[in-house]
Amino acid sequence: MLQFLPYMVAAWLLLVGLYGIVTSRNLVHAIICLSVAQSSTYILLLSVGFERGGTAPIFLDVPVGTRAVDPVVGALTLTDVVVGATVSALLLALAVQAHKHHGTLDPDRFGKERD
Amino acid sequence: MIVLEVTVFLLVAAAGTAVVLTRDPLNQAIVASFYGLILGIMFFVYQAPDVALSQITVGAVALPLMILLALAKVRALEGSRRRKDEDR
Amino acid sequence: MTPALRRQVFLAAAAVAGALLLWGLTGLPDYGVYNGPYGDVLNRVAVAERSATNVVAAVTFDYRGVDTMGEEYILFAAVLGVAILLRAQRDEHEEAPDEDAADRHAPATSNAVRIVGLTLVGPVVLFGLYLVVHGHLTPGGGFQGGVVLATAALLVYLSGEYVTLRRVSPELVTDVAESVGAAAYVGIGLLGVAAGTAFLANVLPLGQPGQLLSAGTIPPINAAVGLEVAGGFVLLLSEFLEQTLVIRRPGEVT
Amino acid sequence: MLVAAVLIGLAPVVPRRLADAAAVATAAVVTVCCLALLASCRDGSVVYWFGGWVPRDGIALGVAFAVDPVGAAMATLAGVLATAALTFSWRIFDAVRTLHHALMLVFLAGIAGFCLSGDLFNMFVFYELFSVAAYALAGYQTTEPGPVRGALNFAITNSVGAILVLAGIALLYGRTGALNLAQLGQSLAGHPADRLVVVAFLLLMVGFFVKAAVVPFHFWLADAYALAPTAVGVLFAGIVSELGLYAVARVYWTVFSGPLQGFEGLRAVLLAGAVTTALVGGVMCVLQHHLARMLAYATVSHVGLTLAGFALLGPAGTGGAVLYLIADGLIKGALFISVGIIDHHLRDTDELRLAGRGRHLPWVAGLLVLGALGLAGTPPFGTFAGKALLEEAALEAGQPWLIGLFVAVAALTSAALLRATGRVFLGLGPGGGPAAARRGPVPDESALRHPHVHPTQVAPAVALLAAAVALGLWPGLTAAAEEAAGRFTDRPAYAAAVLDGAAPEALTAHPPVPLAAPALWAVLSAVAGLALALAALRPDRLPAWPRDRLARAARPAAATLRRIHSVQIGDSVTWLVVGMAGFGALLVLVTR
Repeated sequence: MLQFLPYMVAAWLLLVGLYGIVTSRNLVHAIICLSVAQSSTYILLLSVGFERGGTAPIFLDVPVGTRAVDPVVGALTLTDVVVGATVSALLLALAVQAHKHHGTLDPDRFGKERD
Repeated sequence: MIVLEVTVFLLVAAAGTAVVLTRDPLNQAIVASFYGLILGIMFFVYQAPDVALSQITVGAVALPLMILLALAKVRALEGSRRRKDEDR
Repeated sequence: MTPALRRQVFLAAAAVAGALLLWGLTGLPDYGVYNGPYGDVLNRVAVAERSATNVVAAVTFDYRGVDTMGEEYILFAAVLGVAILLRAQRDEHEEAPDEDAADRHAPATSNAVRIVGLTLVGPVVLFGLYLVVHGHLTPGGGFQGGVVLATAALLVYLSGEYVTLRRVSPELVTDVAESVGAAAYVGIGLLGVAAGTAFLANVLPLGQPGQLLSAGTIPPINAAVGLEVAGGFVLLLSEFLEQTLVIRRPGEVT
Repeated sequence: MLVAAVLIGLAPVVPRRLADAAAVATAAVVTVCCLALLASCRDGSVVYWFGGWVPRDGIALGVAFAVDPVGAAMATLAGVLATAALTFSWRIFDAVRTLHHALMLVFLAGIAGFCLSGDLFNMFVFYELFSVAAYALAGYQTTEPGPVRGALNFAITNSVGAILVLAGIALLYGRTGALNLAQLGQSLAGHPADRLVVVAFLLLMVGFFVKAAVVPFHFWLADAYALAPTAVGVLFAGIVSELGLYAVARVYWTVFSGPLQGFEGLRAVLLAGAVTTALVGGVMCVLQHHLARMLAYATVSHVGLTLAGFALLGPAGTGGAVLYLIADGLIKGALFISVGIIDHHLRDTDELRLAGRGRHLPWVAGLLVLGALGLAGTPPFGTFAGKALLEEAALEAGQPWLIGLFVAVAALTSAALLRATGRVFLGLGPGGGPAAARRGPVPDESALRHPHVHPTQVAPAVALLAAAVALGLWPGLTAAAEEAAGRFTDRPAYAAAVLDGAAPEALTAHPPVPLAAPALWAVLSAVAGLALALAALRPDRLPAWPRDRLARAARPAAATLRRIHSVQIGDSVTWLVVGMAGFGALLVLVTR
């Protein structure tokens, strides 16, 4: 079970995050849910690069050649974290704007322009 | 070690779910901060201290802070809107 | 769609999509088994080649340095975006009655909080700088250090010293810090071109692994990233902060 | 090559505090660099390893830009459109303009990097880069409520798409331990696709389909594109959706063409998506009265056409699709600028409210008519050459019915535009009266501040149309496109060029595509488009019985279609998941 658990957690977080966005009645809530969905990719990336018994890929106190986890997924996740945070910041700014125009954060109550 | 891993994984799944199910954004910001912290701890389990550090600084501090500020801003707007209505 | 219908459609579709996802995930090697060549090769060669004991940093800033350059520009774009969104809005608030007195409406802070906050600033700044400078040796680096530095600026604010903060980090300075950080990244990349090799090539002396002055261009790039990230995050936070301050009125609870 | 890479990096920083001229100049320089790249990669892919990390034993340690003519042409298109858009906005923006220009250049840099990159994760980074810039640009015009809502839907739906792309990357990395496209392809080739490969393909395709706005992943598009500022809309409609398709084709050919070889059903699934997209987009386009929204749905519809070309999964279809999307991007850019001019001078973009009010802007009418003809794919526009190649490919692949689809879609989108032009500039058609009154008051003409059209507004539109014509008149164009597509679709040669630095083999020369039949089809499309437009403008001239029957039958269908398309964020994410489930189920079926 353990060999599959992290993947299940990742899939779960992705779907739960999407569920939150779909059912959200508040934009800020939806944006936080998006960041939960995003966090599923952190877990997925780090899981595929994890090696049981490996140390962190930092060879300051341990000699080179010690079994270590994949440094590449670390770098990728690092980028991913930054991207997620910046997108959230931008979305929050948009949400503040939306509130200013519509007087509400509930996407269902935004006026709909028809044509 | 394995027990620790399983616990952390389950905790992350539960905390993530809790974040989604907390419908009030103000409370959610706090739950999200907690979730960010647990994710950070999980990354230590993954032997990825670099990622853990940035996750904790961003996920548990910077992002919730921005959420709170955005909410404060929205409330201020609501306040001024209400006042305008009263003035009329 | 009505919310109820939307929820039902979503749940049905998500069940299928989730099943597909899990089915595909079972095709991965078991958790804890790593068989890709990329990471192993790097773990073997990076310390010798780059004198950086933190291989993640070597990957981030050297082997896959372009990714990080792109990432810095994402931050740059997001800061520009938040600024463009919220500044346009600020213009509309010019009639706000209390624009002259951001300080008057800053929340009153108790002396205890103030002292604790301000005492913390020193160590936090130090910690941030440490993270930036030792990025190629130990966990941490420009990004983490940069965020910590930005937090220090925030501490100043939390201590009620918003005016001080404005004096210490006026928009222009952080703006410039951010741009200069981003440009410095490209500039360091150009060193490689100047030396006749490739863009982002590591052409500085590598030194001994484990030494502070080692790993060639990685520490300078780290510093550039730290500068950009700190500037960027201070800007992000202050754009939001300014919004709350300018329109907050006396007695209003936020 | 080097210069281009550096400029892409530097572009956003340089004009931070400078005026418009610097921004336009930077975009122009990037364009020229991309053109130079295009010229230099004609004899073989240009591969550039950042940091000098050439692969060792077939393992890529660093990140490479691998430039072939298709990628370079896409980047050039982006440069041209950005230059035109910045020229257009020269006199329009007052506040926050330096921020706007800087964001536009970051946007351009992201697109260029995305087109040139040869590394999957690096593509993701640039994808996020131009997306983030796009979200902000879509939403910042803060005087109207529309853009913010559109931008939010755009940003959230597309972020979900990006998450799926990243999940796909993680799956592939877990299997192969590689991120370089060539290395991924090499590592996966030789085995038929198993569940992991199928699901990774699903995730990546869905992620890119969201950006491309393939039905049913397109619900975010109309609001975001139509309500964005004009200069931004030019880039959105001209290239952003097409980038999604480019990514689909690039990733399919370099990574998945090995393991997915031999599954014939895949072509049918992709074609089904393409046909749905083309028709839904075309019909929605006709149903619009908001000019920019019309163009947004024309984009959806033409994305369907282009996808049909890629879906034939062969070099001829790919070449035709690339050629078509480039010419189409230029024309749509010109059209968006024309609509921007109308908006700027008449303060309105609603066809019915504008009826007859455009008489003093004959220039713009001319641009719109030419653009409509271009969209219909008439010669000498570049779209014609692209379509000729597409039709040839459809015949080769044994799918001659696709020609009918091409004609129908061209007729629909050009009809919508011609109808609007006739109404706005000639005052033709019913409307006016109560229908227009319901849409709100017509603003007082005397209150309009800009009576004259400035040359910096018209010139970019004219230049873009001229470029589309020049492209169509280029001798040997279709043969060159086919050759480029031949290289684009040759996975082993790509891998050899990237991983071993091998020179490409000599390519077989392609005979030029016969043009007689396509010309006939093109004329037919344009005539049908014109006839439809006239029918809409003068319904009283039609025989009464079939007209009323048809109108009665079509009304409920149109109403349903409109209702489905009136969406909020939760809806478009729900549709995304529905589409992912459906596409995934079909993929599983055809790969078993």
